[in-house]
Amino acid sequence: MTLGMRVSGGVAVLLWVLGMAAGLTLAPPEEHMSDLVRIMFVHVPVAWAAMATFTVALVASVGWLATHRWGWDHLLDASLEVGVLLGVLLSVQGSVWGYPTWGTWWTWDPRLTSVAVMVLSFLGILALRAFVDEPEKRASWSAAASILAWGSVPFTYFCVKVMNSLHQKQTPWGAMHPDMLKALLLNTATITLLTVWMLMARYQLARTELRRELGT
Amino acid sequence: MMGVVTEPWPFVWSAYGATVVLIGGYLVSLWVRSRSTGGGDEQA
Amino acid sequence: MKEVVRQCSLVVRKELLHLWRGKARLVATGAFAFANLVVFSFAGGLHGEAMRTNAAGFLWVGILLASTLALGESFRVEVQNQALEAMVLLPVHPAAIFYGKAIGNFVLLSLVGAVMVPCSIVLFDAVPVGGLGRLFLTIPFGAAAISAPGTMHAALSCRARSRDVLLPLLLFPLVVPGLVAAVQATQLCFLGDAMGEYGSWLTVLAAYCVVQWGLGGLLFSHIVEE
Amino acid sequence: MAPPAIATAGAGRRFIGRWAVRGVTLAVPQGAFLLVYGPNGAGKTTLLRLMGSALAPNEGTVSLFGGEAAPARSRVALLTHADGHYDELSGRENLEQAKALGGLRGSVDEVLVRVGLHLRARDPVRQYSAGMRKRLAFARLLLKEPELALFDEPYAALDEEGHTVVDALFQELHARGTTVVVSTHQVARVSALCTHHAELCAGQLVAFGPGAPARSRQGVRAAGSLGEPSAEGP
Repeated sequence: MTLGMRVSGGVAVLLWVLGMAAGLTLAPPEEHMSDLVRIMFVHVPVAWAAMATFTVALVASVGWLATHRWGWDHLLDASLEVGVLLGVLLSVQGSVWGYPTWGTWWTWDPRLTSVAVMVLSFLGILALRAFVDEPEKRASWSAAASILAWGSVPFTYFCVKVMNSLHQKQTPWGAMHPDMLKALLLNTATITLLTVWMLMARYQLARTELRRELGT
Repeated sequence: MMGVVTEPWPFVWSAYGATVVLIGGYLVSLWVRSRSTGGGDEQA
Repeated sequence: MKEVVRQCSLVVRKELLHLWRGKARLVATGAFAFANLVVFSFAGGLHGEAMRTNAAGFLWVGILLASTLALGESFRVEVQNQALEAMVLLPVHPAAIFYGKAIGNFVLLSLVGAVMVPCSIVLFDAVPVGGLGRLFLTIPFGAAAISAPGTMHAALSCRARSRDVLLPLLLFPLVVPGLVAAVQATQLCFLGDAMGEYGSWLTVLAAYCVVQWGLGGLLFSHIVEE
Repeated sequence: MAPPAIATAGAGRRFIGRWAVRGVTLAVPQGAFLLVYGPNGAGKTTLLRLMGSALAPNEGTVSLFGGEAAPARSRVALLTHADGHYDELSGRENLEQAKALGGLRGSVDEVLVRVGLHLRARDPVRQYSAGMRKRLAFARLLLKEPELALFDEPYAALDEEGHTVVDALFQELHARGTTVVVSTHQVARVSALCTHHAELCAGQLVAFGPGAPARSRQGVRAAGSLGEPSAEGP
């Protein structure tokens, strides 16, 4: 990994940790919601980052199918892996959030299940990539599968939107305590920055691996 | 107080902990994999 | 465009000929679906009212599990002697091949689904209060929701390694939105549709089918080209 | 001057990290009879599949009749070891399906007689022997009446009588002006007819020119390296 990447990585991680620290300490607990709301400071940014990453996978898939340039395939490889990571994290956070509110670690709440379905769809594509040896076939097939699987992203967003409006006493963004809003925006920025860095690092890894595979 | 459980902090910590563990673990795996494929000092 | 439709109808004719010629495959798929229902009926440890509420879910999961059998088989035939490549070189439009095979699988799954309806009525003693006609109307919609993505992923996984693992792994998460709509609609047929939601669930299911059948046609050429 | 039936410029095809064929540049005029020969694993099958647009090149270009390879598929027929039949259907049904799907000009009965399968046309293909499956593949190719016909190991799995059928068929295709490309180890059977020859070794085109291959060079190269043949591309 180049020096530039290492330094930028360190900065991104540092900011990310600071953001979380802010989420844990600075923002005052809301009067009728307990400190539990602090989970939101990591949950919402990760949700946004995961869906954005899967959308990058969609763009990369269309890019590869249109131009057959390897850069798109590397981006697809990176965004699938980072997306699944964020998706798994999202599910874990969701169930941790769920326990105090519903008394169970997992329940048929559309938000939880739709995230799990989204993650499983793209996890399947990672498995597909592992089981196909031909680089061109692997790229085209996983691109086609990613385009099909992307449908789960709006489906998840729709479930979250509908369910939040039904259950959550979540205060709309405006009325939220300014400190809480600041903490949330800070965390969103740092998680997004970290996600972009992870995508770049994984992109370079994919490029190196393909060079080794093709022996060029 | 909402929800079943009164003491929220263990859950806040476990959510943050899970975040650090998963993302941290992935960062380490990226680091290890980039070193093992000889990408260590290759100027990209 | 007319050429694609002509070729597609010929592929469908071949699929149905294969279906008829290989009746054993149809019976095996049906038997497998029925076996699923039987297992659900006692594995669930439910009875009476609880069984009826889950009847729709069991029915569709049974059909979905059986569909992997049929979908895998429909492409084993193509990949075995590289008949798929022979068709592409004939030349046949990839979209015609996709829609032909997807319609073939759709017919098979609809047949299996139709046979499973009376079975589930008996096994789960779920008398369709919401109307038998509606129940039989939901079956083809659900079969269409499974056959399009199923045909796509069967074409992919049949040529990758360990294809038996890959097809369900790729197909099941993808089919969830369509399946949820199908199960909800079917449940209304079984338990009665007080608030008249059947129409809205059916439109969700239809929308899902339109997206899958449309995307499949567009993407299939990228899967068959070497 | 009619464009060459096949024109490749630096064509190459890679399977994962290994180049099965690389840097092949040749031009085959229409109506020619090209003999492709070389040791196992030389890339003959891959080259023929490139010419038949079954494979897209990773490097360079392959153009048929002066244009892109894929659009010319209706004028090209490729016979490879994978025969593309449906085992459950009968010989006749396989041909009728191909004829209807591709809008092919030939007559099913006539081609069945030509390849000597008219007595077994009703039986499902899964009961056919390897030789009969090969004959059915020939029948499908004839049905298409292609302008360019590519044969990969046409004599493989055929009996003596089958060989004579293939020889007669090559005569007729060549006489009719069809461009024929044959990849075979039985060079003697075809060298009388061939107007061009191409020798492949380890993915490289080592010889290409008019006329039959020079007897001496062709014999030595083929028998030379009996080392473990590198795995031929799929």
